[in-house]
Amino acid sequence: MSQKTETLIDKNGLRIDGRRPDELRPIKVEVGVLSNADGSAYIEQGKNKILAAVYGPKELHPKHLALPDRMVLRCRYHMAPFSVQERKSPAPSRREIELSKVVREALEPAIFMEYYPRTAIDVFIEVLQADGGTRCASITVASLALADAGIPMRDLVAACSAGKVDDTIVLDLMDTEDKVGSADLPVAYMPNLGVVTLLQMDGILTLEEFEKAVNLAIDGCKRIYAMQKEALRAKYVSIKESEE
Amino acid sequence: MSQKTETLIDKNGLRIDGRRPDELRPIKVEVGVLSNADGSAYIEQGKNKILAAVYGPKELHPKHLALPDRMVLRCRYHMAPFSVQERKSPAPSRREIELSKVVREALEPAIFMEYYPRTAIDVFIEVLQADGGTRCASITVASLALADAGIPMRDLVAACSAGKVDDTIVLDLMDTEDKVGSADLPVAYMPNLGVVTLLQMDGILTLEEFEKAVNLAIDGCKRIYAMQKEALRAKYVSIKESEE
Amino acid sequence: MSQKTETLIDKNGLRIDGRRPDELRPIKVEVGVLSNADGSAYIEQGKNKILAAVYGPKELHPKHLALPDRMVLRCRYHMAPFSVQERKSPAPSRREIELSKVVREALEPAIFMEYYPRTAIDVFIEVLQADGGTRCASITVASLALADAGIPMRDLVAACSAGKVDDTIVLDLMDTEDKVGSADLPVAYMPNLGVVTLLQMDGILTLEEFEKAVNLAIDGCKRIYAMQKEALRAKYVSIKESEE
Amino acid sequence: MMSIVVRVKQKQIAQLISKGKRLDGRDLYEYRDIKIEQGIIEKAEGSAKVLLGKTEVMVGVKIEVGQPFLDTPNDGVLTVNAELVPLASPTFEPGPPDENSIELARVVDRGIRESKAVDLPKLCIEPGKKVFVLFVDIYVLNHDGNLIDASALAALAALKNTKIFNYEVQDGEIKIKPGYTPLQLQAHPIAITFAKINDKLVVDPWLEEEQVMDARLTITTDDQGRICAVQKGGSGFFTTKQIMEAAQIAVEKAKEIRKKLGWVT
Amino acid sequence: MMSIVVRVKQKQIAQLISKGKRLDGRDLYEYRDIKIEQGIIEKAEGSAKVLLGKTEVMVGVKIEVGQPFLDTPNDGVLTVNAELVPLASPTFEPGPPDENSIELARVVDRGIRESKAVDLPKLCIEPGKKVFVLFVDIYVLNHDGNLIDASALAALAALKNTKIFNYEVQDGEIKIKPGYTPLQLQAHPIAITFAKINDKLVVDPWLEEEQVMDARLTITTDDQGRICAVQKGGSGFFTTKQIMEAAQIAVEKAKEIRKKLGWVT
Amino acid sequence: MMSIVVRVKQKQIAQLISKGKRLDGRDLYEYRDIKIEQGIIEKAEGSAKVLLGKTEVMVGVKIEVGQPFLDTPNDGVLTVNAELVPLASPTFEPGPPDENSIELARVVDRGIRESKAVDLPKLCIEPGKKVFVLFVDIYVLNHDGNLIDASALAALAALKNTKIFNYEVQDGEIKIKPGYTPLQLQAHPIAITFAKINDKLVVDPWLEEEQVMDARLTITTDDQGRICAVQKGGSGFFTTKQIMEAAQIAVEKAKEIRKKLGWVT
Repeated sequence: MSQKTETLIDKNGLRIDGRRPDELRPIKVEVGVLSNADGSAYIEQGKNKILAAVYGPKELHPKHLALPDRMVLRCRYHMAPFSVQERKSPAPSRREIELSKVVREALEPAIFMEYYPRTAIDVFIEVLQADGGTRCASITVASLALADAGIPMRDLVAACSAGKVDDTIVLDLMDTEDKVGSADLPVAYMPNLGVVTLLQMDGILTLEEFEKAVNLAIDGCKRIYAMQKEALRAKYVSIKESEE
Repeated sequence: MSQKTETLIDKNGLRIDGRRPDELRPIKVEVGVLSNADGSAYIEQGKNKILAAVYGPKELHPKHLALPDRMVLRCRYHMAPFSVQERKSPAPSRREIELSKVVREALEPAIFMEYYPRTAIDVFIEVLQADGGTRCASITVASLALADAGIPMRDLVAACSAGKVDDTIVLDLMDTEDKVGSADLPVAYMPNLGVVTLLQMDGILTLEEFEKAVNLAIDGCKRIYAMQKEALRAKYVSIKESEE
Repeated sequence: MSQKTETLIDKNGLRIDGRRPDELRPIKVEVGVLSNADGSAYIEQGKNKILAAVYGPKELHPKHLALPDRMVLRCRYHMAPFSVQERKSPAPSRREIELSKVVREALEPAIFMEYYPRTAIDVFIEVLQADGGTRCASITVASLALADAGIPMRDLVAACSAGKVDDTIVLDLMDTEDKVGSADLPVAYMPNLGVVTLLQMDGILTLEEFEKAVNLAIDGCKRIYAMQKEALRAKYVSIKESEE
Repeated sequence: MMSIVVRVKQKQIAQLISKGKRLDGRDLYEYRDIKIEQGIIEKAEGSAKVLLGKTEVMVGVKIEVGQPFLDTPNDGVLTVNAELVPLASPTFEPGPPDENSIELARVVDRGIRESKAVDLPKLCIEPGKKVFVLFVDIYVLNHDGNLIDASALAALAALKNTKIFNYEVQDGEIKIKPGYTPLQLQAHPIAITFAKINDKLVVDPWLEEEQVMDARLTITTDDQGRICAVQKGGSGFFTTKQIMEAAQIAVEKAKEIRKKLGWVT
Repeated sequence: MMSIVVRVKQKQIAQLISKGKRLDGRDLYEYRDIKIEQGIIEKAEGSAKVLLGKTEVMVGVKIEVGQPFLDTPNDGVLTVNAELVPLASPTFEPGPPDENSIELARVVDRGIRESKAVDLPKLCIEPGKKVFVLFVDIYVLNHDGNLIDASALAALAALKNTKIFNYEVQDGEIKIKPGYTPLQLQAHPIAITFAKINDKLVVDPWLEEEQVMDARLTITTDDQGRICAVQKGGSGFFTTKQIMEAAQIAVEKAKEIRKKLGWVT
Repeated sequence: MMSIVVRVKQKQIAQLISKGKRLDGRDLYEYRDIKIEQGIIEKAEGSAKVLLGKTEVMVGVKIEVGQPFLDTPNDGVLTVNAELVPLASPTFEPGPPDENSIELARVVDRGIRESKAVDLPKLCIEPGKKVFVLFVDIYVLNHDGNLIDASALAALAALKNTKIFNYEVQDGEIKIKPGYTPLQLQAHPIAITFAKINDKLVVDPWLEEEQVMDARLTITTDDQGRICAVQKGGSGFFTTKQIMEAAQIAVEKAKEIRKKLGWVT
């Protein structure tokens, strides 16, 4: 978050990619895209292109890491070397390690962890192209991959960021807005339960702006949730059709 | 040990910090300073500031490393990034790895290793500020932490270096004397048993000077030993008092 | 393989070290050269100087890596820091990791892997000096070390490269020919069984040249095979003599 | 994994909290005692030790001359690093930084960076070529819960204690001049961490509470009461109401702490 | 280790192959469908995704300005790297590259390098000082066998799709000018991989075949039908006759693929 | 851990030693045969192989041009590295250097450095900018005990065998001239290692003795009989009397070895 005085909102109140402040980027989600994984999904949100795969529940090695009363969720958020402007080294960066943790903690409340004691579930997220808001899109798509793998869940987790650019609270920041804007606030949400499972913020917001941003982000989550359900339904229908 | 011709001993026979050749730096030791460790101690010796903690005896993972007839002593000598003039990278240096080994081998003869077969004891040493002679101060303080943890010991280990600066054999070299002087000889000693458990030297000493330095260092160890016992007594008394 | 237009074959058809195109470099092999290893051998081929040692069959840690119906062959091809013109870092390079794999896969077909289920054999190869063709010489010498360790084998594996320099197909390329020549083709061969266990190539060869090179390399392997057997016989005789 | 002992303690802690009480006698929104010592590492350009109850964190600041990042050629470089050294807790292992120490460092970093506490452009020596690099090393010495707030306080205290040698640039070379200039901070970002236990919020959780909490929420605010960093942690969740409640309490608590410590701009 | 299931399948696959048939209905020397998409990663200088049956490989090409190697001061630098990311197969582990990913990258690299597909001297900016560095990153997304051929195709497709920004050098500094220039390839090296199963050769083995094969042989040829890279893999062996047979088939198959894709120089 | 076999052997070795004898027939203060070959690695600037009984150590010296350390701008750089490669012993593991190889390298390094055997200021090319960097790589090929003494001998022999190409500096660039100049050593530091077994000292312990020894003491002396490096190892201890006794024997033994090898300055 730097505060260069570029204009991110034009005189018509539109953003640099032509969106209104409360408008999501175009989103495309698809479920069951990889043949080897137990569950998988793909998302495009703006220029973000992200794949998620789930393996498990499965045995855990070494065994002393297994938990007697619940499963272990493991999560790797990883960026392809070619996903960003300057080539990224394949070794995990500090940012990737932190995001792997917060994404895992955003997904965990959705899963009935006690259903499969002594097992592990692996969630692998590969960011093929990054365009701002990858952690939210990663949660959205990983949640679909978990559902696709048949993991018992309380609800899908949908995620979306809000933030502040040019004194305006806006939804779903893209790369430039994230870098040049003055605040970014990613939120993950379980709409059926009405609870927040990820919340981060960097930038500067007054209490009032903060509340507005949280609510706008949750509104975005709800709209993304509808697309998630539609993607699952599409796969379910196509399976049923191919079975008939 | 380089041999720049600076004057480290003045015309009155005093050293750059005003000490006589056979004088220790001011030493402050305290036992039981950390609440989580099974035993702990803190030492200030000149500008050295060092913490030691002991965890154990405890189970060893992986189990095939355990010994059927004795315990395993593990030791990590580690420097804080801000402990030295130029910031030190947090990854263990070759020097730290060697010192972890010699410090462990200096402590081991004091411990009744056969009392707790199949277990491990961890000694963690953190150098918060380094001012020459950290390995000796580390042994002194780690030995107190072991005693504080109730590990059965033959004796405390006290350690002190002697060396040669400006043709004079001196006790307890500080940083500049260590770097500019012509020999440094760290010694660890168990006064009750009269045996040396660490001995290293770099620099140039004749046989005669070597003998003189070893004896002076042992003399320093004995004085430090008295302070160690006093520190243990202080803690013991304060515990008794608080119990009354 | 670059294609600088240096002359690697003179007007008499001889190579820069005086060899004819189909001539091997001087080779010296010796078996049983290290006292700790279960089997060992040493080779000099031109300026290549390579040691191989075999440890095993032995237990495998961690145990879940063991195979119920066969042994595990492990192989490390490693170069000494002083073995090449510019000092090599001791950490394994990508080239060393690839060569460890192809050397292992060249040796494996020779071994009765099913004779010792649940065990491991370690083959350690140390290139003390490198002069082109080290992977082939490594296979030749490792095969002898396996035999020296008494590992049951279908045949010895002999290895030799052929290649193309100055439009001529030549045998057993040395360093400069490898670097400046236009193709290098290392082959490993089991002469008794008449099968190829390693084949690699980089450079440019027509189908016809390729066939010629493969056959020349195999011819080299056969000649090296004779030396391998002689080296084993020499050791066997010297053992018998010392027993008498 | 929760052992039976932890389950029993969880029940006990939860019951107390539902009555507005805590195991160590504090109120729900009460901090443990804060003790700060500055300048204890003479060899560092800045240093401080913070005691938050029994949680003990030391921070050293070292300054080197280095190159700026390509995208901020006119700014000095701020680097925050955290080590959870194994003497501080039986749960810390030696080795390279794990996800917990990386998260800790990055949360503290964001508070300082977003509040613009350090005036990075002032740390530029020659644009695009030479800048001051500030290494802020967090060293956790005893872990009794709430490492984030203790570390953020210690980092700030160490930065407030930091001085840079005077210098002038002659022909592209840095010439050191006598004396030091203190690093002036422009803001005092204070992190306030909440634990959610049995659907109730408490501030400054200590170790026993952290072991049973459902989730964690850290809200960092600046001197004007604006939020500059937020981090949710743990495998539980929060309601929107809880989040807004926490934000308001965070602003108040940070103001209190700033006042108590005399840290006002 | 071969499980009983694998043994049964091996027998079945081997029996079919001895009759000239394969489990998925292909002929012995028939490739699976090849689908190529180029330019899908807009942020990379070049990119392509290849589907070879269900095997899916993505390659991105990034270009940076760097220094040449000491022994080739007039050449640009080509770097091929492969990641077998764990979402592609239950047998792939996160972590630094293992011997399989290193071998994959090096075999693809050799095909490109020896065929001189990329004109490295053209990528020199200032001899001995500044050159373009091409990072060719292979990213395996789904592993259904024959990663080498799929990766080699994807790398070539991505390089064919690569463009370099226009520039001029002024006083040793690179000045970017408007527009891009496509990277012109000088050759189309195609890797053809054989599996030996029950002493028979098949091309383009899929996962089930790879699990039971004795050995693997990859032969890469250029547009003139010359061999430019060979790699034997696996713990089995080949006869000389099999090798020469494979070489001839590789030349033909590569020609076919080049024609089908319209990749002709 | 001591197995029963080792305990029995320990008893046997100890009983012999108390009678002044050793398992391999040597006297207490007798070295095994020393064989030295120099110049065996033609591609290295210096090399040597030492056989001390069956213990076999190779050392190669490579020379590069690099930068001096900041605090010694006028000195060349000496770097000693040791690898305990796994072919030398069933107890050596592949991987990064462990504490044993690091200790070995550092003890050898100290002997060379403190005795000023290598004239580091002479290796300076341009003060503060360019110096020769000497890499002394210790490679243990067979471990039959007393690696320190064998490695120190091999390092010295390799350095005595080292030659540096002739050069001149023109406009800050190094120009290589024909011919080589031998590296002249200024001292011959010899390490003498003692094992303490059953309270008796023996020199040059071989593997069986090392397995049962209580502690180890290495004393390195220079040509004038002065001590230049000492290292105690192992989990036992020494009395002051034993230390002084060892020091005197070390001076004598080193003199003997220097004489036998003809290494006199």
